[in-house]
Amino acid sequence: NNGDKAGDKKGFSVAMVTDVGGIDDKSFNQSAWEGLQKFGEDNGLKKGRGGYDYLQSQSDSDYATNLNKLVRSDYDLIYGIGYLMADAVGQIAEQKPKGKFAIVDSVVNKPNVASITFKENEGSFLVGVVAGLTTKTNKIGFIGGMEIPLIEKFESGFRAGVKAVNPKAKVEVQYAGAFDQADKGKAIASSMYASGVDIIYHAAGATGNGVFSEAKDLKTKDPNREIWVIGVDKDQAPEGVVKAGGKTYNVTLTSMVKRVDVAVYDVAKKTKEGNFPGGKTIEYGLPENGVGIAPTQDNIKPEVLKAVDEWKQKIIKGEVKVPKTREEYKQFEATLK
Amino acid sequence: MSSSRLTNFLVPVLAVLLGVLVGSIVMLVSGYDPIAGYSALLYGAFGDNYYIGETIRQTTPYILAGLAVAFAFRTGLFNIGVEGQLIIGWLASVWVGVAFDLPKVIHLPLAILAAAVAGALWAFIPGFLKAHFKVHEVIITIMMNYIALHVSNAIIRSVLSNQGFKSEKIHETASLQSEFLQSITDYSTLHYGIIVAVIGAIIMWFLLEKTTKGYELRAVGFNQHASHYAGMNVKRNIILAMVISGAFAGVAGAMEGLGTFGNISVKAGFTGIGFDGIAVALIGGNNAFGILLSALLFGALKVGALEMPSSADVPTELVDIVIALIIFFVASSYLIRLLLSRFKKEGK
Amino acid sequence: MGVYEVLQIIIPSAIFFAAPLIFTALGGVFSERSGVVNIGLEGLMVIGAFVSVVFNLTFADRFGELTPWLALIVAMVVGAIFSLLHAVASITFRADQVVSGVAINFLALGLSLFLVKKMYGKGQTDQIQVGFDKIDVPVLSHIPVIGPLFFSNTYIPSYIAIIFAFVAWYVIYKTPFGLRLRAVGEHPMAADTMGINVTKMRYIAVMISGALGGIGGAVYATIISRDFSHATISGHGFMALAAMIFGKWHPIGAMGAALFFGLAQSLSIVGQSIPFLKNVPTVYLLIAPYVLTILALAGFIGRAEAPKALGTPYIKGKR
Amino acid sequence: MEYVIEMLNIRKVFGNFVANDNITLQVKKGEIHALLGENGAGKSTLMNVLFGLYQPDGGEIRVKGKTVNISDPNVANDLGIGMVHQHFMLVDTFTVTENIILGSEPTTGGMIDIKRAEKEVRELSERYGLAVDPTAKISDISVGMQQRVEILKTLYRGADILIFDEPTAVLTPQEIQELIQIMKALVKEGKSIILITHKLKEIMEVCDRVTVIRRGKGIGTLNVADTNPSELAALMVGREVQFKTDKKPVQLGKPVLEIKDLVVKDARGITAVNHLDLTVHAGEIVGIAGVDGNGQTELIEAITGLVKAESGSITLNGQEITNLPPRKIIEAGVGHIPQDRHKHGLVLDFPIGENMVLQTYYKQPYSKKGILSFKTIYEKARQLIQEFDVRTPDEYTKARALSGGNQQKAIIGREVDRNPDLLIAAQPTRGLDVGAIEFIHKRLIEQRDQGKAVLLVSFELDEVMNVSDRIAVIYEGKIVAIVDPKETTEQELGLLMAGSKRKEAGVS
Ligand SMILES: Nc1ncnc2c1ncn2[C@@H]1O[C@H](COP(=O)(O)OP(=O)(O)OP(=O)(O)O)[C@@H](O)[C@H]1O
Ligand SMILES: Nc1ncnc2c1ncn2[C@@H]1O[C@H](COP(=O)(O)OP(=O)(O)OP(=O)(O)O)[C@@H](O)[C@H]1O
Ligand SMILES: [Mg+2]
Ligand SMILES: [Mg+2]
Repeated sequence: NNGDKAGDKKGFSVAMVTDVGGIDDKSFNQSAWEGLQKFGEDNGLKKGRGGYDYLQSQSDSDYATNLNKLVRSDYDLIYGIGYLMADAVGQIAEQKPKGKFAIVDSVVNKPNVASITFKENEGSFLVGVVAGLTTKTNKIGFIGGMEIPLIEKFESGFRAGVKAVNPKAKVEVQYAGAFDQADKGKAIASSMYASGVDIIYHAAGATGNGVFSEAKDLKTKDPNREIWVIGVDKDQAPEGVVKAGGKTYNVTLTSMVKRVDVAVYDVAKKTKEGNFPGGKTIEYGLPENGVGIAPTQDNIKPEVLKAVDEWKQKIIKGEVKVPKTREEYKQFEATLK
Repeated sequence: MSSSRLTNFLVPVLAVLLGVLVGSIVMLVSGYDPIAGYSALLYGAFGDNYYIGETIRQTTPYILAGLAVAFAFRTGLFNIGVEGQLIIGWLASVWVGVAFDLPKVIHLPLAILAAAVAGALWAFIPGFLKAHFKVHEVIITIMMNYIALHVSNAIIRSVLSNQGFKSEKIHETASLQSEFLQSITDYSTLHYGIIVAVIGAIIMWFLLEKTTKGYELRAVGFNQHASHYAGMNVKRNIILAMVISGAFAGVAGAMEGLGTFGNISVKAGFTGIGFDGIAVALIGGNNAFGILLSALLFGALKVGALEMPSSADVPTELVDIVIALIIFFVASSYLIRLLLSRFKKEGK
Repeated sequence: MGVYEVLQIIIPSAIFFAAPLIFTALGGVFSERSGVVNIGLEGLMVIGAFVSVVFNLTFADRFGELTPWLALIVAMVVGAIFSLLHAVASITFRADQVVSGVAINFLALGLSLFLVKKMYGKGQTDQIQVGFDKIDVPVLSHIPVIGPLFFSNTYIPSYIAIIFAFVAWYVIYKTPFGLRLRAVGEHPMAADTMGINVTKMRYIAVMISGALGGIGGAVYATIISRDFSHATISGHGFMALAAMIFGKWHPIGAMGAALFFGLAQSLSIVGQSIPFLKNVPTVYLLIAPYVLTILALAGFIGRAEAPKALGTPYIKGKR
Repeated sequence: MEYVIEMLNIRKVFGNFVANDNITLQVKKGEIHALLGENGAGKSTLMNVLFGLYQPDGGEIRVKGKTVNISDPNVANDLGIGMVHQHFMLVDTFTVTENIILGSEPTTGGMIDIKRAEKEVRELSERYGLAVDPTAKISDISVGMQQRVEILKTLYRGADILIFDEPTAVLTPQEIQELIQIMKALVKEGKSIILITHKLKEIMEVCDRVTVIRRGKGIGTLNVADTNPSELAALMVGREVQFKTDKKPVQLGKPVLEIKDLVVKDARGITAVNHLDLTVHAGEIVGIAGVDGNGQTELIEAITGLVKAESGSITLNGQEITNLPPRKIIEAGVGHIPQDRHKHGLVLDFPIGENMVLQTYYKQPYSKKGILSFKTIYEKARQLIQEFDVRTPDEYTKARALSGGNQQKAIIGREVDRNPDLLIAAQPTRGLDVGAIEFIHKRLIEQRDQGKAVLLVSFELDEVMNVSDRIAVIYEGKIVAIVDPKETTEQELGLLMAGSKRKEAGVS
């Protein structure tokens, strides 16, 4: 429908800066890039300057440099992916008031910055419902990467979801202190599973690799044991595949997906259409399809899926307010009693 | 004498050239265009004011981290703990930058000083354990790195923020950032830290080569027994050497805290500057002025590398390979000297 | 949780955490016993992890259950070959051994990530699907009390690591090779006058360290991370180096130190769910392994004697 | 008579320096052949060539009449050549047996058969009368025993041509006598020996023939029976050498060093200095004679503050210096020529110039307001290098590159120049040639003549007898006798040192 648009003098161009994870981190960077790629393809843009592109940072100090590089290359919209980039986006946005920026996972109060956040607590609530209704042992684990407000959102929503459907279930919470230490993830998972936990939800990036690895090893050892991982950010079903005794299993119960791609696509589209949401914060929650449970749902029982749908509707309608912090969770817990 | 000085100068230069050469072979073999790759690298490092600004900014902490490693080396110690001392210094500088309201002439020096003191204190522990219990400093400094990482994260969360992941921005009065420097480099992140780093290099050179204390530190570094015999306090000198090295590392952290970032965030992992500092020091021959040059080389390679994927489609990792090769060739200077002497003979 | 339950969780995870460190630290022991400092252990682990994952991904379909074992062997061989760079630089070209080791670390990471990008077009590999199995050792796991602690929920490579520490001890302390190795590290000229080829011994030792570091990295990647990225090996080689020094350059000591690290690490993790430790702020538990190590060294381990000729290139005829 | 070793016109060049300039050395079967020359004359180099450690740049080597190419020590071993090196080639952390079998270990099933090896070592040591404990660690045994281990190493490999490079430099008189007996026994067994030594007395005592080299050139080979020490000394140095140093009569001053009831423990916690009393006056040289390991080292280290005294007191010019830090003691007026010049005497990686101010660097005029004045330091260095005849290319050369004798001269220059009231000289001439020894003795006596107190510790009875005004004999940490060198003999001293006869110590 836009074949002749390519003939414009200067087409719309858009780029993003990833953090050290890069565009294949199986997490938000990758998701953001997928959204950008889709946007590019849909609009007939080419990868590279003048079309759509990304720059990967090698360290924290590269954020500002990379953002500035893109401004200097005249991109029409520039994304900073991840809360770590907030300061750099703020700084460059101030220095380059003509540039248009968007920040994912954080809020930057500048007229030329659009802030994109997600209601991870809502998505986490839904996988909490899945966990609460699936657990046999009534012991559920949550493994966070680092103890920061963002991850606390995952934790609080998840615990609320579990508690809402299964008050008897206990959620053990543990933080690895890092997003890239698979060995710690594995050790924590090992201790959780050994203590009777049968489902672990991780919000720990590559530390989560250790969680999958432990679950898969336990599954191989005893294929009859019901042991699950709930993935995060993307559909982590591929991570859960394991072969044991000639059969193939998948330990991924489901995943809480955070549709950075949807958000990135959305903001790019708005901007291209001249509606750059500068100075605004757009929260992507369940109604916007910004968070949710992954499409791979083979391991979830139908009645559980039904419950998930019910809760989803309640949240969308505003009947349930999902806690974002531990404070709010305590209040939420009190309302259940 | 002058011919050996020439050789000393030629060795690192040839090492760099050889590293670049082998790097282009790697690129050719794996199907990349070395000329495009290196042009992108050069452009990304020195292409215009902006890139030069970024390169100098990146060079700044490398200089100080390199000085920290080198100072320890020159005094007989191996400080792998620069990374941890740097983090603690960063933390301290931001803390002071946030917590006080003072005129700039006091606030900025105070914040830098705080970083130096914090880094020094962090290094004091391995120094003390080495001096008094003869515990290997390498292992203690490795452990101290991890402790620094976790402790600083905890402090950022609980003291410098309200369970958040980063501190507030430091007050303008403690900042090294400069509108002027940014404007002449088209808003690069260049800041006045480079001046601090260069002063650091001069201090190190002066301290080691010119002062009485430096003589003592070097003597203890080379031969503890003879130093003890000659009446020097060996234990105190070991601790002092470590502490000074830690102070340089702490100031390197201040460059990040007061210059590049203006705050500190919870860290998922090490910054890498401390470890790169080892390489910077060694390529610079553990010599203050050598370090200025090798830090510039490192800064240029690191910043220039960012341009390689987008302009030449070459992965940035290539630069790590080139850096590694350069380090190898500098280390194997015997090989280069051998080649040089062969060359000279044939020339005659 | 009772003490026994806690131990039942802590000990198996300490053992799996320690296994890669044990292999790598033993490699360090061989190299440094011969007088060559090996700060490149980190890089050797990186190479091992990279090679094993790539091999596993490529050949899992063909070799099935055997894949991880073959991957270990390939990682071992490639590790040994890669360590030749360190050997050539530091033995033949008399490079400063620390510098050369630093270069190994840079090169290993740069090269393997470069290759990952080249081969897969992205910064990290997929997850491997065939790993080592978690096992209960037949018979032994049924021994009361001890069985569940030491022989349940473990991996065969962990036992190989421990057995290998004893093998290394035997080789270094009981065989002519070991005697010569130690002689070369203590007093190369004395060894030379006794007709021992110092250069050859050191090459062999460095290559053994490459082989073992490669295995260490492979075990880590196969059991723990199951993929390879820039973050797979992050400081484990340095921990292995620390274990080697902690263990006083002795194979059994290095193994003990690695196990100690594993124990401290898993204690710090499990500690978060032990009732009386529950209210301790997480940071104390996170730093506990490192603080414990420092206290152990300062308190009762104390001074460690490095091999005398460690770090000095041997130049024939120089005094 | 046939030669077992013929080194013909051997030439060895290091860079531009000719260490061996067409030297010829021919050794007959069954003889002890001395190789004599100044420090740095090229003796060790020549022997290293014979042992395969260096490759000659010219010349020919014949072993038992056959021309050979000794490319490495293995070849030398196979030819039956064994070498006891000037600097011991022993692994400190190994046992005696491990050191001996290294490189040709007896094994059963891939494992070293250490029991069998120990038995073999024991048998070998009994056969040649070389008493060693096969299971002892090298770091725990005396220097004398270490040397026996070195000899056993060669015998274990079946060597019948033995090279001894300065074996006696580090031995006590008793150990030297034992070594001489051993060498005689070895020759009786049909072995041939090349002996390098600076001690002419030893050459006269055991050797059959002697080859003299000077500055890398062969001077000639003589029958020992046809020559005498003076001739040999003159041949090697190129001038007449005085053996007995002339001394003026003593001008005894007030007591400078007074030690009362001193107790010091050694590193292992064993009492090494045991309630020792000693006084040294201004204007005298007191020599301490004793067998190594009787507390000499600890006594000196206690005086200089390097180790703590358990009890007792040390005063200098009446001022208490017991257990003060070394710097305070140095400043109080103590100079010290340490026994181990590499470990304590010098920072080998510093230029020789910077080594000259190792104790005084922080004082005027070398340091002003915390800044060093290199100009003054190097001026001082040049002056001392000149005055004490330190042979070095320049004052910027690293101390490491100097020969032992020149390093020693530099240390002595530094210590003497500080003009200390008490000069402690520990083994000041160990390993030096006669020319250098003469020089150093003169300097010590000069100090005494200037009214300084000198404390000399030496294992060389010759030296103690020659230089001292009084001799204090130390035995098991105590001064057991004080004798006048003019009224005693080496025999009597030897007995006292062995603790067999106690004279009433006339300590005052
Ligand atoms: N490895 C070397 N490199 C350079 N020069 C050397 C080396 N070894 C010896 N020389 C030179 O050769 C000369 C002879 O040294 P050598 O060790 O043979 O003397 P020596 O006769 O054994 O002396 P001493 O009596 O002190 O043992 C030295 O003065 C030195 O200048
Ligand atoms: N690192 C070095 N660089 C240059 N020359 C050296 C070096 N090491 C030794 N030499 C040369 O080797 C010679 C012999 O050294 P050495 O220390 O054995 O002397 P020496 O007179 O035999 O001393 P000692 O009395 O200790 O036996 C010295 O004269 C010196 O010139
Ligand atoms: Mg010699
Ligand atoms: Mg000598």
